Amino acid sequence: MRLEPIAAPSLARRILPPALAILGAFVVAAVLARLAGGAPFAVFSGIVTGAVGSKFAALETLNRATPLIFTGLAVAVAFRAKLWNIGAEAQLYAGALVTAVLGTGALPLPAPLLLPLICAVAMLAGAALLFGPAVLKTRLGVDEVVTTLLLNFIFLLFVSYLLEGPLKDPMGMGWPKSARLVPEARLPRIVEGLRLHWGFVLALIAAALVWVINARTTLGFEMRAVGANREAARFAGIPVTAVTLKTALLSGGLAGLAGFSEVSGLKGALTLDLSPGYGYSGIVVAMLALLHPLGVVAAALFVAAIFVGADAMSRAQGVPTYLADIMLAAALLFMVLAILLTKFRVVRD
Amino acid sequence: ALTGLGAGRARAEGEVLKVAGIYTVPVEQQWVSRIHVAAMAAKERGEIDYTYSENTANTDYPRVMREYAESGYKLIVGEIFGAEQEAREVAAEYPEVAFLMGSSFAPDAALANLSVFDNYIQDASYLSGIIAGAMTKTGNIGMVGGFPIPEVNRLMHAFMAGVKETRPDATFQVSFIGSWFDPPKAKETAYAMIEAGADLLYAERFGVSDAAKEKGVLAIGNVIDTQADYPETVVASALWNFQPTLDAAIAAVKAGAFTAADYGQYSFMKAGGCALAPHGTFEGKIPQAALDKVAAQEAAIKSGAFTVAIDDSEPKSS
Amino acid sequence: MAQEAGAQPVVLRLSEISKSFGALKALDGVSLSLARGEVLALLGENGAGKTTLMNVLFGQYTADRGSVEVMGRALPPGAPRAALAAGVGMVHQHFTLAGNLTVWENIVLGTQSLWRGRIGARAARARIADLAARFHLAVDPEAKVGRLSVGERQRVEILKALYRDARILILDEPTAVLTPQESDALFATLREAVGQGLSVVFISHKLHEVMAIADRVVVLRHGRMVAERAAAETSAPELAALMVGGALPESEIAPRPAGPALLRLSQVSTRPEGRAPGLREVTLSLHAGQITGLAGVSGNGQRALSDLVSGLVAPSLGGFEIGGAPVSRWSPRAAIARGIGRIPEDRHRTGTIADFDLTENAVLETYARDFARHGWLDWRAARAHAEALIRGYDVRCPGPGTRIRLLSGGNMQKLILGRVLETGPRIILANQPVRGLDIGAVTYVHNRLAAARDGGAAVLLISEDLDEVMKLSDVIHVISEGRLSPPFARGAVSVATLGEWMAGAHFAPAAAGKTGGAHHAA
Amino acid sequence: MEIFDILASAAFWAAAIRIASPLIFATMGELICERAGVLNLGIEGIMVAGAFAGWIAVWAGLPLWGGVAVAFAAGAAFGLLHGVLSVPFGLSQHVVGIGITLLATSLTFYTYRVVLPEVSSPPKIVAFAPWPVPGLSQIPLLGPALFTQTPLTYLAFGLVGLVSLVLYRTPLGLALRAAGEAPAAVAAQGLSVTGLRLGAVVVGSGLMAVGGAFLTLSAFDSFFFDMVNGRGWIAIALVVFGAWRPGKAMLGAILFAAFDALQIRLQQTALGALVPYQVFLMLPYALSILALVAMSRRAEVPAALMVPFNKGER
Ligand SMILES: Nc1ncnc2c1ncn2[C@@H]1O[C@H](COP(=O)(O)OP(=O)(O)OP(=O)(O)O)[C@@H](O)[C@H]1O
Ligand SMILES: Nc1ncnc2c1ncn2[C@@H]1O[C@H](COP(=O)(O)OP(=O)(O)OP(=O)(O)O)[C@@H](O)[C@H]1O
Ligand SMILES: [Mg+2]
Ligand SMILES: [Mg+2]
Repeated sequence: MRLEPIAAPSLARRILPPALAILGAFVVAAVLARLAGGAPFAVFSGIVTGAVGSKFAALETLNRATPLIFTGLAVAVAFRAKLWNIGAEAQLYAGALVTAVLGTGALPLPAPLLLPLICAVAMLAGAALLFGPAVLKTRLGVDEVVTTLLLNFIFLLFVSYLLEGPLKDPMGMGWPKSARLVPEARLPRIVEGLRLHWGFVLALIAAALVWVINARTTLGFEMRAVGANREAARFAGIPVTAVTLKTALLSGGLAGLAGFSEVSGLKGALTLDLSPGYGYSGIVVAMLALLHPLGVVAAALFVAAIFVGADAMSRAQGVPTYLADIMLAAALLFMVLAILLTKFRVVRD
Repeated sequence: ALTGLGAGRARAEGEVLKVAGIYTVPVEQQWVSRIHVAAMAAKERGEIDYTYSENTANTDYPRVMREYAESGYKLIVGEIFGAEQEAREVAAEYPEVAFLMGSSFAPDAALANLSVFDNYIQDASYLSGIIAGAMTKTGNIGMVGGFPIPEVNRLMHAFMAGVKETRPDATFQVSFIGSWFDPPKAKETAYAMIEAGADLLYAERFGVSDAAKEKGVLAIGNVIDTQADYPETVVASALWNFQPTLDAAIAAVKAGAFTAADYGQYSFMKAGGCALAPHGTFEGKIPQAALDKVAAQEAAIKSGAFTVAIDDSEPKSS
Repeated sequence: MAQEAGAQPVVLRLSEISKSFGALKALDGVSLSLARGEVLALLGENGAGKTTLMNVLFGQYTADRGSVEVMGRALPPGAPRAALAAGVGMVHQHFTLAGNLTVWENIVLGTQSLWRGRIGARAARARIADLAARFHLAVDPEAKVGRLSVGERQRVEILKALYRDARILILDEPTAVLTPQESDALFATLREAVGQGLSVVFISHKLHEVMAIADRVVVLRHGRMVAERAAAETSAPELAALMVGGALPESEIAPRPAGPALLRLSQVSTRPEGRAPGLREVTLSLHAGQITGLAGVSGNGQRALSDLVSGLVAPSLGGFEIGGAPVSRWSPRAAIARGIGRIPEDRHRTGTIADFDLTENAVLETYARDFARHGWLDWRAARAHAEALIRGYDVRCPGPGTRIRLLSGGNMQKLILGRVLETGPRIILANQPVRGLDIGAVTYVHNRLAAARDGGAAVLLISEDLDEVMKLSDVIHVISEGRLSPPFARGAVSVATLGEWMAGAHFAPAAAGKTGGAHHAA
Repeated sequence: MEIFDILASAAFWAAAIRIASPLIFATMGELICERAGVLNLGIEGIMVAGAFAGWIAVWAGLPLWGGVAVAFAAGAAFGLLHGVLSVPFGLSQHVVGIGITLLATSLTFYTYRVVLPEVSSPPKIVAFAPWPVPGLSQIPLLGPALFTQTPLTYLAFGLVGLVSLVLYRTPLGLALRAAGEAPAAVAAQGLSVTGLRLGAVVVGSGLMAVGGAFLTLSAFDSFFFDMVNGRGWIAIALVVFGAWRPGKAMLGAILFAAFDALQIRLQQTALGALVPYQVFLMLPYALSILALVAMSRRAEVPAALMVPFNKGER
């Protein structure tokens, strides 16, 4: 078989495969729920209700999408320049760490000063963590997939050390977690009483900014050129090394923001389980979005809705909640395939 | 308001209570397994209707609490060590739901529907240490833990204190493997300790007793009873029994009397919340002097004459 | 229509082949046949459908209509394996070699059942050595292909076909990357093989080669066969006219006095890169209003000189001046800033970014300087620039928003040419500027370079096509093992002499025998 | 014990070899995939699935080697899914890989919970026991370190030889290496790039799963959630570390395992009381990065790694 690009896909072509992909994921969930004794048809409504059935559910979906937007952007920016950043998880924790250090009363500043400051330093921290692998890549040709991947383990152990040592909350009764953030260091909530916070808005702004950078600035042009053809970019006089390093800074910074947003907006303290793999999910989100910054927002919402919806459904059905992850994985795989089929047709030969 | 409460109470007594567990790890994890087993037992007895969510990330914890509260569960059990603040906010929004949560913090009178508990089984750990001290020949004891959190640390310290009662010169090798579930790694760590002279291991994690069994040294169990699996290896175990804690909470909810309280006391030996497991195959192999000491200290503990110190700091090798 | 050659049996017959890519009809009812021991040349402009036709024959593409018969038996469509088994060998326009394997491994690849327990390397190597000797195809069977020069790779490709006992050999522009000597050697090889019964389809844009080797010529235009001639009954001008559908103007290079030296290298050396030699004490001046041609067998330091002038590599030793001022920090950007326009050797790999559109490719070198303010790009201006280039340089494409990957090589090259010339460079590096282009495009590019020279630019023309160098250059240097000959004025040197220099004959003995860059240790 | 004593003890090297064994299976599996041009990020999940499948099969009554076969089959099944999506369809290998990891992990956990809803500790099986090689196991130092292991460990090391042999000495290996470097060259020689890559991913994934099963059938005797614990990611690093060569990758695995065995032991030394345990746990990862830096320039990445091949497209 062979794939043949379709010059002008019809409307049906653009809508049908993604719709079938979502349906397919629902069917997978229903079948598995049935095998575990659930009622297959309630699965469908259960997922929708769980994801967007109430104001609470919808805001929870947005809430879970927030860190995914940041890490998705981080990955999209890096992958666009063919910098394979698999370390968004660690960079997220770097941002979170900074937030926990600066936000717990170390700086007696009012919120309008403190928040931007922490935000900036959190970005720097995330950036710094990717800068090392980027330098190793550009100077010594060390594969960044491996260095960033391994740094995830190393940095998490480092955070673990800090949380059991110097950063341990003295009021925390021994549990490894940082002290609580002072109110000035907290991102306010958007709706009182519900968890959604201004980190979400920040994520949307970040997506818009990345889009502008990509499309309108010389840096964006350079990052794309380096990613599309490093050799040609170098020949054309684009400073490939510098661009790679700048890309690393931007990417790491965005992942750092995810940590800032989670600690300052959501949790108010740093724990070792702050992120259930947001850094890795960011890769999924970015690729679903075809590395497009605005697509990242849509993809993050999609991923979050599927997870939150399926998680709630599995509880309602009394089947193991691992079903949520299964459905997410199925939706993801079906969806990337569907996106492909909107643009290509399969030809036999 | 009074009549309303009364009506609720009448209904609650007539029905089975809907109980939900929310755990951040799978129910095989020792600590959680004790809660789970107790809840399953209550369910068997027809007292409660029980469901649970395991492996819930702390990030999702508040959402899951809400989902259960919204769908009619009246008692929610779990562990909020990593999500204290948010969990308390959710609890405040559902005053008619009772929350019984593993927590390092004290109950808050302002939050009447949230009670706390923890595995305060240092009493039993201490007693198991007494036996360990009597059974070790080299006086070199290995301890393999997952993470040095208070729930782990306090039991290790109590155990070490117990060992010192019968073997004052004992030394301890302490390691943390940085994971709750990596039995192969725990096993490797235990092997290393045996190589370094340990002839008795404190089995905080799965995998440790296996190494002990293979290498022919002894082990002391913790939280759960594994004597049946390692009959020649596990000398004694400090058991956590969650039943008293859960029963008290169920009764309180059914009586409409659930208030902010510290259920930690129900894990104490006095309350039957912990015990030394039966010695099983080691019956008769443990020096009588040690058993006498255990009996004496157990009596002292139960009478209140002796209190095992609670030390939550990270234990170090000596 | 000319008749099929003599009494020899027909070994290959293509009947009524049609193939479309989307809306584009790449082949439209093409039929042809090939006799045993015959050399058939396939001619046509870029995009005429030659490669597509051969890909259909070889089973890499499936035709929409038509059939392929080899030795009287129909080939199943879309099955290279069947084509190979039937004795068809194809040397692709873009080499199909695995750089991480050795020469012999590349040759043996796919010739045995995958489930055999062992390769039988000894027998394979012996057979390769035998073939190499018989057909004068010298390569080291143990060398990693990734380190070979283009000419050597070409030989490996041919060996691949011979190793499989190909009865029909398809050569898609085999000489585009070869030196005259290498081409001659190839022709000798082919004649040898044809004498032994091999049949050849030969695709080339070089008419004199076609005239030299082919028995019969078929001309394609826009996917149709427009003419078929016996080689003996046609001429190069007629073929050229048939290809483009009209007569072509001959370019004339009039002699001109030289201006001042704009770029000067004195005793410059560069580090070797892998197998590619570095420069060894090269002295060279590029003068305004002159085209300086560089002749040489591929892999003798052309790459090093080109990298040096284009800013990719800095000298490790020696003096380097541009416009009389010594060069310090050297980079592609510095080269552009100093007024050097660069036409790279490989338009696909270094000249363009395939997934960028024409606009983006048009401003690739100048976006920062000419199309941006404070880091913000002015896409409107960039697009206008691209449109101007498309018009001014006759780039045939749907528009500036087209991804450049979809352009043919000639049109790609014209865009690069425009990108370079529009900046008004004082010095122009033209590395293989017409490689693989059809006659129309070649003439166009040559005329443009000549015009730039007439406008006072110093042009460095690097080409492995000696004819091209002799035709365009005011002065000629020969490069061999990283060393440079003294300049020869055009017309003052014979092809034979140049050939001797290329073979390294006249270089000072002090340097001879040393490998490139060995003296850097001193 | 101080470092020198540790390094000189057979038990230490025995531990290193033991710890290395699952990594070697996984690394060989990943190496085969990458040599053919497919980065398989599904490895972590595939190892989880293999650990579970092998164990549950034995628990259900199959012999141990039957469990190994079931694990291989389970891995191959996920590999087939990975392969179909990433090879003929050419989908992003990052996405497919991470999707497979998520799918394999969650499907395994789901199945486990459906099959064993009410257990508080999973049932045990009788795992592979060490099998001293007659004669060889008597050699001082080497005997206890190398030749007193379980059969699966011997299989792991045998596998390295087999993979080397196939890659460098057979037509299949030639084709695989070419498929990861220049798929067009493979296609032009009449071979199917799709078939080769698909096969590599299927077989490679099967081997990864056997690596997972090592944990439940040899290193331990029951299955726990999360017990693979990042070993798959380590294997990916080891492939790069080994410059895509089986022998070097195996050495990398042993080196990594030796650091792991060393850190376990160092925690008990005087140093252990001073240094936070996290530092020891970091040691193997940090040293991997250092080693990677030290040998960076020499590695030859398969040129077509992560590049989908679609014939007809240029
Ligand atoms: N894979 C493809 N997809 C779409 N169109 C193609 C493809 N290959 C070739 N074409 C189209 O077919 C036409 C013929 O291309 P082909 O490569 O056969 O030309 P050619 O005669 O070999 O040219 P050249 O002299 O440049 O090698 C081109 O104009 C091109 O548009
Ligand atoms: N993916 C593709 N889609 C559409 N057309 C294509 C594609 N790839 C190649 N072509 C077409 O195939 C034709 C030949 O392409 P090719 O790259 O062989 O160019 P070329 O003129 O032979 O250049 P060169 O001599 O530099 O190789 C071009 O006209 C191009 O438009
Ligand atoms: Mg062609
Ligand atoms: Mg061409």
